[in-house]
Order: sequence, then C-alpha cells, then structure tokens
Amino acid sequence: MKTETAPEAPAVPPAAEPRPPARALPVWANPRLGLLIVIAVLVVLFSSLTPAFLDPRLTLAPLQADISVYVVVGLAQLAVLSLGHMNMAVGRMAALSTFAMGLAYDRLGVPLLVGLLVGLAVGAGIGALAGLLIAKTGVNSFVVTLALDFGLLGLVTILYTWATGGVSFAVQPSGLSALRFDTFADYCMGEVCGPRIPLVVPIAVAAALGVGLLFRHARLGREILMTGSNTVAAELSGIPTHRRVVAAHALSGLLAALAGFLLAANNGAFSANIGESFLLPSFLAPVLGGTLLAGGAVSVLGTALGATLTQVIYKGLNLLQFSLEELKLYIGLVLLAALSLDRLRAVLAERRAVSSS
Amino acid sequence: MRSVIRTNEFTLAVIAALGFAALAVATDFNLLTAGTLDAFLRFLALPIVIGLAQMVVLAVGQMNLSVGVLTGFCAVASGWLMVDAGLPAPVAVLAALALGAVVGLVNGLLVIFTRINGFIVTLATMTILEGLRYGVNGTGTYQGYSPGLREFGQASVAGVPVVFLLAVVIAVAVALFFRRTVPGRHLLAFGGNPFAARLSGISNDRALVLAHTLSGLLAGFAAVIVVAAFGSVNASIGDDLLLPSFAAPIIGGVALAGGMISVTGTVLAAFLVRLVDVSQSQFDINRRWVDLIIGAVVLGAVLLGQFRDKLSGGPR
Amino acid sequence: MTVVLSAEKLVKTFPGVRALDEATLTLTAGSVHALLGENGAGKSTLIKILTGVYRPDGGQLRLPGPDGELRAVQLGNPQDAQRAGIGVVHQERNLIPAFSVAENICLQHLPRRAGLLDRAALRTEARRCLDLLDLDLDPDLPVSRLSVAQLQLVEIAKALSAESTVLLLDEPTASLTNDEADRLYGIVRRLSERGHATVLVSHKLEEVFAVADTVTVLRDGRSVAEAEPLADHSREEIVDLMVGRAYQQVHLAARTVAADVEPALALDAVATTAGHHDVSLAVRPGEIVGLYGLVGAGRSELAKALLGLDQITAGEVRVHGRPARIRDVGDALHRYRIGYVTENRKEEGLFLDQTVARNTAVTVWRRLARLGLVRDRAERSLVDEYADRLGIRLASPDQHAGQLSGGNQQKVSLAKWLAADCDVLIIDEPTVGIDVRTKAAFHELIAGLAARGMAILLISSDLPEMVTLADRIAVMREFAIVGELDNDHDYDRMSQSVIRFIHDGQGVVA
Amino acid sequence: MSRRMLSRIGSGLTVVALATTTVACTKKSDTTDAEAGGREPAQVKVALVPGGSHPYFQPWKDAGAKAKTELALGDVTFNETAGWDQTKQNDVLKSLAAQGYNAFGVFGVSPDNINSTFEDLKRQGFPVGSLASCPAGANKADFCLSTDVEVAAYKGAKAAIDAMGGQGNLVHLTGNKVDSNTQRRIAGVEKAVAETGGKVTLLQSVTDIDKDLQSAQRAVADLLAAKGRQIQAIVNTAYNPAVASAEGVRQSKLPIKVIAIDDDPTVLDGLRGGSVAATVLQNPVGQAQVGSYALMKLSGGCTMAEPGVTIDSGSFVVTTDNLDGYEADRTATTEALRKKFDGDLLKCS
Repeated sequence: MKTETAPEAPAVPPAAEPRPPARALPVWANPRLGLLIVIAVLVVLFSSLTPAFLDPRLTLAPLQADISVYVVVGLAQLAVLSLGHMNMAVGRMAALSTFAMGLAYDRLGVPLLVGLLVGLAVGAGIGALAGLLIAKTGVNSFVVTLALDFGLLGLVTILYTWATGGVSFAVQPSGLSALRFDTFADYCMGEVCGPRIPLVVPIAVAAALGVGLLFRHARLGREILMTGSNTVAAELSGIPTHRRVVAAHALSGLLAALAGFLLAANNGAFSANIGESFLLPSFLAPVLGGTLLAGGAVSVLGTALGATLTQVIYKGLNLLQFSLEELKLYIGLVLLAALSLDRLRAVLAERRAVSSS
Repeated sequence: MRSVIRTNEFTLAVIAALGFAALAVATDFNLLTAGTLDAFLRFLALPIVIGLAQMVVLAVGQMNLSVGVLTGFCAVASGWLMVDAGLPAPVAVLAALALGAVVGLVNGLLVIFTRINGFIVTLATMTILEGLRYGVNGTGTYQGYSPGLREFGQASVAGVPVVFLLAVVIAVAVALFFRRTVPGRHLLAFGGNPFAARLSGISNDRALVLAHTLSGLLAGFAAVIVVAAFGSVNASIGDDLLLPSFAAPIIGGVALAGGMISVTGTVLAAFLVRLVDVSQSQFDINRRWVDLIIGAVVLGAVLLGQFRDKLSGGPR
Repeated sequence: MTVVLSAEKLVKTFPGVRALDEATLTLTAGSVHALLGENGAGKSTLIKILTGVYRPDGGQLRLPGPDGELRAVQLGNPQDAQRAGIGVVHQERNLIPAFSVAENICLQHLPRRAGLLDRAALRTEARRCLDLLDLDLDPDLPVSRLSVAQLQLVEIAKALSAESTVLLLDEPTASLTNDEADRLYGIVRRLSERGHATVLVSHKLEEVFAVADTVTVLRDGRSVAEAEPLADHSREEIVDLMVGRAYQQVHLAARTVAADVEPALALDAVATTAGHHDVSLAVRPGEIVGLYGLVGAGRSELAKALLGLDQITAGEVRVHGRPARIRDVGDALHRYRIGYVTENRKEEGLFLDQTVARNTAVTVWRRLARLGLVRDRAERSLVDEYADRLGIRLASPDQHAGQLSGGNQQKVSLAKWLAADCDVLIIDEPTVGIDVRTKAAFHELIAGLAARGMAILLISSDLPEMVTLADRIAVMREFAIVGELDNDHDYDRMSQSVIRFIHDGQGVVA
Repeated sequence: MSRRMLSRIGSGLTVVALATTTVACTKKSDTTDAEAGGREPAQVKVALVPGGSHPYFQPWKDAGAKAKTELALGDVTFNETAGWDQTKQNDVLKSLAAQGYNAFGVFGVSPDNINSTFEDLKRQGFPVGSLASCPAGANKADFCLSTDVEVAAYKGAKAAIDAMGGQGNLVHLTGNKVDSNTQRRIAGVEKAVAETGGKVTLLQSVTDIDKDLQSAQRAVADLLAAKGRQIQAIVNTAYNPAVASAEGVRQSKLPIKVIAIDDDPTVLDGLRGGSVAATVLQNPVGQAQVGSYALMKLSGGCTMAEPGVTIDSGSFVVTTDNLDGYEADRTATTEALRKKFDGDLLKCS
C-alpha cells in the first residue's frame, strides 16, 4: 500500500444517523460454546446412566473413529453451504470415489496412499462436474446434485457389478487394517505409548484444520464465502465466481471422498453401500454448528461439534439399549431440542445485544 | 397460442405423449390392454399425490423431507386401526388424513416457532416418524383388512382405476386451491415475495403453517391410496417416496424458491417417471439403469426449461 | 381546509437512538406534502408509524372519524393503516411477480364469492383503481411483463385500492426516467385535485419544488418546519433547514488536465453485445468525464461491457494507449486497473452480511495473500486506512456492512476500489439516496481522487452533480454517444445543451 | 475479541478431551487380546444382532429368551437397530461389547464386508457365530449357521415347478442384486430350472425390490401387466416381493402359482387362503437356539473342530398339506443340529 499517494482525507461532517450497536455479544452467546455444553451434559448423563459409555476401548475409541467420519461428511456439506448451495449427492460421491479407490487397490495393487489420492481426485472431479453444471446453467444446486445422486446411484452399482460381481472389493491394501484397528496406544517409544486415539482421527483433524484455514485465511476460501454472500457483488469485485462455485463443489466432492475412505477404513471394505447414510448427518453437523443454509458464513469448529453431538447421542442411546422405534424417536427429539435450544440462545443473545447498547 | 407452446407444461405433455405412444408401439400395444393400462394408472396415483404434497411446500419456498415417511406412518396407522383396533374403514381413512394433517401442522408450527429452516425441521421429524412408523406394528405386515376399502382400491370406472381418478381429483382440487381460493393465492403471494405479502396483510406464519399442514394432509391422502389400492402395508412403506416427491415437481417446472407452482407439470412429470418405470419391466432393464435414466431426465428437464427461458427471454 | 391526518409529537426510540423526537406532521385534503430531511432524520420511521409497521412510543396519531372529527387511533399493523385509508408506496418493489396486475392491486382484500376468488369483481376493482390513474393496462397481464415505470404505477394503484385518502410515496421516481417521473407527478396532481392528500419523500429537490405545495422538514427526529407552504422557501432555505447550518455550494479545486497526455481509458467506435454502437470516449488521468443520459440509455451497461460482462464486438478499447482485451472483472481489475463503483450498492456493491474489513479488502486479497493465505492484520490496517481517508464511521472493522448507514455503505463500496489502486474508476450514480451533506462530501472526495491523477468516468442522472464535477460531459442515448461537451460549470447553459442532445431526433426516449 | 477467546477455549477443551483419553496410556504388550474360554454359562452374555428390522428375525426374540432360561445364560439380547447399514451394525456390536456382551450371533448386513467385523470381534476374544447368512468367501466367524440360500431357492423353484405342472414360464423375485446371497439364490433357481431340461423357462429374475413394500407392489403389478399371461409361477426369495406377489396375483385373478418365503402370518394366511401355493421355510428359531448354545460352548472353552465351518440350518417346503406338521419337522431339525454340534463340530476338552 503506497500511503504517500493517498489524497488527504476530505473533511466529512459527522452524519446524523442512528448507529447500530457494535457486535459485542457475551461469551455464552457463541453457538459453539452452547454445543460444547450440550455435549458435556449428554456425556455426563450417558456415563452416569451406563458406565460403559466411558469404556476407552469399546466405546470411546470407536466413537472417535465415527466422529472422524462424520466430521468430514459434515465438512463436505459445509464446503457448498458456504455458497448457499446444497450437495444432495454427497453420499454417492463418496461411493463413487471409494469405488475408484477399491479398483485401484484391486486391479493395480497401488499402495494405500496412492489409492486414496486416486479416490480423492475422482471425488474432486465429480464435485467439479456438479459445480460446473451449476455455474454454467444457473440451475439450483439442489436440483443438479439430486439428479446427480439418482444418476450415481445407478452408476455405482453398475460399476460394482461390472468390477467385482458383488458389492465390494475383497482387497485389503496394507496399512488399512492398521487404520482400522490401531490406536496410538499401540505405538510406543520405550515405555511411553500414545493416547488411545484411533489412527483415523488425525486425518479428520487435519481435514478440519485445512478447511478451517481455507475459509478463514485463504483467498480462495474467502472468495467462495463472498460468492455465497452476494454473487453479483462478488463478480463485480473481480472474483471469478464460476470458478469459485466449481472449486467449492470440487472441495465438497474431495471431502466426501475422504469421508468415504475413512468409512471404508472403519468398516474394513470398499463397498457399494458406503455413503448411503451420509446425507442427513452431512446437513445436521454444520447446521447444529451454526452454519446457515443461506451461505456466506461457515463454522468448521461448529461442524466438528455438531458431528460430535450427533454421534454422542447415537452412541449413548445405543448403549442404553433402546429398541428401534425408541431410538429413532429419541434421536429426532434430542435433535429438535438441540436445534430449538440453539434458537433460544440466539434470540436471547440478540435481545441482550440490543438492550446492552 | 405461442405462449401455450412455450410453456413447460406443453413441452412435458408432448414428451409424455410421444413417450407413451413409442412405448405402446414398442410393446406391440400391450401397453394399451386393459390390465397393463390399469397397472400403469393405478401406480401413477401415488407419485402424483406425493409430488403434490412436496409441491405445496415448495410453493412457499420450503421443503418437506418427511412426506415419504409420513405417508408410511399414516398407512400403517390406518392398518392398525382396522386390523388391531377393529375399527371400520371410513374411520381409518379419516384418521389417516387427520394424522397427516396434524403432523404437517406440527411441522409448520415448529418451523414458525423455532425459525429453523423447514428442511432441517422436517429432517428431524422424519427421524421421529420413522420410529413411530416402526412402532405401530414392528416388521409385521397388515393385510386382509376391510374388503370394502380394498374393493374401492381395485375398482375402475370405464377402465380407469378409481384411485387414479382420486389422484386426479386431488390434483384438480390443489390446482383450484392455488388458482381460485384466497388462501391459495395468499400462499403463492407469500412464496413470491414474503415482505410484500406481509405488507398486504398476509400472515407469513399462517402461510407457512398452512402449506405444511396441506403437505401433511396430502401425505395422508397418499397413505389412503396405498392402503386401498395395494392391499397390504408395513413399516417399509414410504422409504422409496422422498426422491420421487422432489423429482415430480422439479421436472414439472416448480421453482424451489417458491411462488411458482404447476400442478399440470407435476402430474405430467409423475407420468413421465412412471413411463420409465413401466418400460423397465416391459423390457427387463436392470433397475439400476432406471435410476440413471431418471437422473438424466430430471437434469434434462431442468436444463431444457432453462434453455427455453433463455430463448423466450422470460424470467431471468 | 380539512385535516385528514395529524401526527402529534411522535416519539420512537430504538436501542441507543431516538429516531423520532416529538415529530409532527399534519396533512390537509388535496395537498401534495413534501416530507424532507437528511438520511437518518426520521422520515422512514415516521412513514413506518403512519403505515402501521411501527408503534410510536409517545405522541398520538389522529384521523378523522365518520363525522369528520379527528380522533386518536392506534395502528397495530399494516392492515389497520390500510383500513384507516392510508396507502403507501414503499421504496422497495412490493409486487408478486407471478400474479396479474389485478391481483397485485387487490392483494390486500381479494374479493371472494362462495369461498372462491371472484375474478370478475377482481377485474372490476382493478380497472377502477387503474382508471383513477388514467392508466390503460390489461389487468390480466402478469406484472413480470411490465416496465419499471408501469410497476411503479401499479404500486400506486395498489395503494389507492383501499380507498385511501392519504397516499405516501417514498422516493417514487428513483428508478424512473424524467418523462416517466413527469407523468407520475401529473397523476399525483390529479389525485390531489380529487381531494387525496399525498406525502412525497424525495431527495430530488427539483421535483419536490415542481410538485409539492406544503413541506415538513425533519432534522434529528424533530420537525424543524411544520406544514409550511413551499412557496415561502427557496431551495437554499430548505437545504439549510435540513442540514441545520448555512449550506454552501461546494467549490471544488480547479483541476487542469494536460490535453496531450495519453488517455488512461479510450474507446474507439466500440460496439457491444449489449447493443452499444459507435461509442467513442477518452478519459485522461486526472480527468472526470461525465456520462449523462436518461435511465435506460445504456450507461451502466457500457460500464459492465468494459468490465467484460458483455462482449465488445467492434471497435477498440485502449488502456494507457495499449489495446485491451478484458474478459472479466478480474481482468479489468488486476490487469488494467479499472474499477467500477456500482449504482446498486446493496445488490451489487456490498456483501451486507460480511464484515467491513472483508468488504474493503475483497479486491486486494490477491495482493495481501502470502502463499494463498491472507493475514488479518494486513486486512485490518487496510480498513483503518480507508475508514480514515473516506471518513467511514465504524465501531470496528468486524462490523457487518449491513449495519452501516447508507452513506457509509456507499463509502465502503468505494473503498474497495481505492484499496485496489485503480487508475481508472467508473463511478455509477454515486449519490442516489444519499442526503445533501454526505453528497457534498462525496463530490469533494471524487474531485480529490481526480486531482491525485485518477481517471474517472462518472455516470449520473443528476445533472447538477454532473455540472459540478465533470470536466467534459458525454451524452448517451439509445446505446450510443450522441455528443460531447466541455463543461464550463454554468448550470443553465450546460443543462440546455445536454437536454438538446438527449431530445435530438425522435425526441422522447423510452 | 470474544471470538478469538472462544476459539482458544475451544481448542483448550479439545486438548483436555484428548488428554482424558490419554490417561490410561498403555503399551503394546498390554493390548493382547483377552482369551476366549473358561466362562461359566452364567457369565456368557449372548447378543443376537440381525441386520435390521425384518419379519424373518422376529422368532429370534423368543428363541433367544428361551435359550437364556434353558441354558441358564447370563443374558441374551436381541438388537435390531442396525437399520441395514453395515456401519451402524458395527457400531451396535461395539456398543453391545461395551455393555458386557461377550458372545455374538450376527446376521451381517453386507456379506461382503462382514468378515472384517467378525475379525474385529474375535480379536477382542469374543466367540462369534454368523447366523442366517454366511459371509462371502471364507467365513471368519467361528461358524456359520444359516439356511443354505442356494438350496432354499432351489427347493422353492422346485416347488414352483411342481405347482405349475412341470412346464411353462417361471419368474424369480428377489432383493438387492449386488449381494452375494442374491447371486446364490439366482443360481439355485437357475439350477432347478436347468434340471427340467428346457420344459421350464426362467423368464426373468427381478432384483432390487425388497427395500420397501410399495416398490415391490409396483414391480409386481408392472410385471403382471407386461407378462402376466405368459407366467405360470413366481418364486420369491425375499419378503416384500412375496407379500406383494401373493396379493398382486390374487387381485389379477391370473392362474399363477406363487411360492413365498418364511412363515410370517401374512404368508401363512395366503397359504390357507390359496393365494400362495407353497412357502419355503427357514429355521430362524433353530439358528437362535443352537447358535446361542454353540456360543455358550465356545465361551466355556470349546473350539470348533473346523473353524469357520458352514452348517445348513435347514429349509422346508410347506404347502397346505403339511401346514400343521411343519413345526414338528423344524423342532426335530433343530434338535439334530444341536446334536451335530455336540457330536463332531465342537471340540471340548
């Protein structure tokens, strides 16, 4: 910035306009903190109801592995929520990508990492295709990805039938079982071993940090957010909005592929049904975390907490041995309660902010 | 005349007619035999009504993810009333409708009281309804209830199944509601421009609740069609209805943003999807290709609409 | 004269601000009443109270009862106001695009018969309202097919449909051409002859003086002039009342532009896919070239074509003497250093739900980023710098742009182009909807930018503004430049020449 | 800024959360799997986990409860919350393990994936039986006690061929196409058809219609509309198509023989009412009872003579003729199965 070329600030008389209050909300008004409290309460509740909830090997480690998957699933949706778009094909993108991974391991015998990269590339590619269709035609993202979901649903099974004659690849690339079974506790340096955290957790943490960094500090992420906030203004500010839409959808596909990989690692197989249960959690995690469907703002930490909350609820109810109908009923009710509480908190915060100014 | 030709409905009607004719020829006119036509139309009733159930919430810019499961829940509940509670069929039918409307009402109330997007609210209620749907009779199937009701479901008038006629009557009623009644116009006004609607004395909250209630009521009608026409119900009913509920209105040219609906388009789109379905069984096509084809049809229809809008310089 | 509405000592407090402080408004039948004031003086709040959107915290509103006696009333919601005979045309468009003209007009009380919509009655009622305006429009036409001016008239018909005796018009001509505005005011006059009372809110004082007969001026929530005959005041006096100090015409520093300097931006017989043809223009560094024309003449469209949003099909664009091929806004900004300050700041200029920091820095992230990452500190210091230079009043750089006042928003929408270090700035209607005082500051600011060597293409429909600022004025009509004038800053002479250019040939421009 | 402070609080809490799991820092040698065996029956807690809710598994509930009292087991639970999702089933299994269940009878949602789940359970020292379905490929559970789906489908097709008088066209309705069990069912039907030497043609195998009843009903109606008059019999190897085709054929009044599957009340009603010609029963009760018994024995220190062995739990064709007597046959088979385990399948010291 060449400040010496700046003209003197013109004398502008103070405007006599009502000035809205500055945004200084109390700490409790932060949705992330609210989620954290709800999670803490539920953890305390569940562990007092059933001590098995704190079993590190059978509950906590699998719980962390599950959370890892669903954090990445949530991030895959968050990547397009940033634009105010939706990705209805998030699960099927994961399925197609894991098919590519399985094919690479099975036919080419590539190492674990290479296969992962192949799958990520396929995921990013199919996401980019969705983005391209949306950007070029201007058709609502919901419609495009819904149609894509239909298409991929057929394609994935056709591909699996063609490649394996069944629903999954029988291949186990080396290292996959370590990702599946091992925790850091299995790796020791002398007498000191790591914490009992599954090996998949750092992958999800890295993805979350990466996405967080992208949307908070990277030009690309910020420009995606600006595109989501006001596409016309973004375009007129020199942001190549079409490319940003494509990028956000490609990122969504990439993260879906990563989530598919993590799930395949957790399940121990690359199969056609991966991603079938991704759609609803993909929305729940970001929305619970305070990301709006309108676009322009995202919360990665919130998404991670949202995914944690849903998995804690599921795990806890599971441990309490509810029957099928009660399980569904309570999951729905707890979700509604969490969402309403969050709303209540937001309303209170708004009121507080207004009255304190 | 030109303006008629330019409409989405006209394009769909032409495609539907051509597709139907082509399929009729390809099957050596088996399609036109009484039995085939009967099956074609009988199973068209449900997609029409479920598409309309989604359309009424799309009219106000909302979505209802619970339509399919709600249909299943209402169907199983009315099965329970007839088989386990031993109530007569008319009571069960009315109860299914009432149940649908009440759940829709609850959806609407949740949307306005929590101010959470309807997409998310109905996602949560869908989970709850899944539990309730299973809770009624577990995995069991209700069958052999009220012969009168099943006869009604099987009956046809001049070769046209009564349930299909019922679906058409419902479609006409929905069209009439949106075109000719004041609450219907209010819903559309709210969907088109909520602020302007509010300034004109249209309660936004009331419009939202009305749309969701109506959607629930239509899901109740869908349940009645299931119970009457197909003769058996269990907790799996409705699992396959959510995506078709979106496909029909979207292909039919209904705007997701709200304010614009097309009953004719939705009906024609359901017809098209059904056509794909029937050709699958006529020619023994792998079901998976059907999904692929439907995906292509949805996208194609939307792209076509976009293209046509550009040509005619219509709405941006 | 019969008083048809009397608002007495209205008080309305919002958190932290007293928007209305004992404001008073009295309307008499058959008058056209101007409600004037700067942005934030309380006009919108007053209108919202009169139309039942807000409830006053103090004071009372009195309307004539059936016997003609004034009675205190409470307007709880917009419907109460309509029932009380107060119709309003808001600044924003409030029509349902898919509905017919008739339905839009009668939306507040759709006639029904046997539970169904009574289409015949609907059409008759709409016809009646349209006739009041002498408007020949097919009531069955969907409003999505109407022109901007027709939409405005339908809005008025809608406001009249409730048998309104009072009609509130909030900036009714903001998007109309001069001819259309004249037509509108003709209708307003006719309505007042029939006994309607009209309240006119407008920033265009010329129009106000041409149409209104009485005036109320608000300042800081108080009425500083109450229902005074407009004829008693000069334009300057009114401005003084609004601003609250003796207002002086800004005298901008004279600038001299060397004629032999290579133009920063030059257009040579340019044609575009938007429909422009034969557009030749040159803007030199340090020069302000005005692009004048009526709404719809193709000025903003030219700006957008220059940014690559439309293609250039013939002719040549040169930037600093070199031929330029601009494919998109990014190209314009980063390769050619051309910026465009849009006229629709809310729709096209700002990201209302984003922080001021991001709004300002959006054009320079490319420069601020290291390895693709943007440092918050760099962004913040940038905002501080421009907030300082442009006098943007901020609580914090993290404040959302939507929370700022109109004038400050316009400054933020300008700031991002200054931050981007542009050589050429196309400024489109910079002072629409901005009060007199901020407007003057803006003029100084723009002149200051030119004095610093920036080449400025100023698009404006505000002829006085043009005459004040521009060095040369190019006149555009029907997507072509029809003439160019050197500005000698003499308003009367310049305006005559400009108008002659505009009405040359076929005369009226659609 | 409170935002920055919050993100700090957030990361701090995350660290704390992670640290709490670190408290029990272990060495590699500590994690050697607990040895199976040596458990008294009262210490054995059996979990019977079907793939999801399905009428087929409902007898497991009672059979499990019965096994609990008869064998004096610590506990037997039935958990159908997996919802036909392998991930959820894995989760359910882990939750059950956390609650102290130490022997598992599992119907794997995905026969192609379930082996890794079995290995997972066995690593933790739990005996595992694959019930009602065997994994694709080599079985990694201790044993697989299941209907031989190919044989059952073969029997069903045979019954259909009998019912249609030994010639004509047959249609096969079944579930998810990309599932190894479905492939085996198709093979079984094809085998039976091949044995007729061309007298019977398999007109079509309709797959993927078991997910929900309405899809099955629609598919059956379309099938009957398209080819109803060419079809002499329909053999079903999945539940929803069986219900749908019995009702569909009854409504269409076509002379088609329907072979159903299992003995859900609706199927038995159909059999009595004549809309179903025969049904192929499996032996879920035996699977649950004998499965629990074998799991108890394995917990007590026995081992399988041949790890991963597959045992057919039996399938029976039921027509109106043996409608009353089939339960006795099934009980006998169950008893024989148990003896077989005691005799040569289990090795107990």
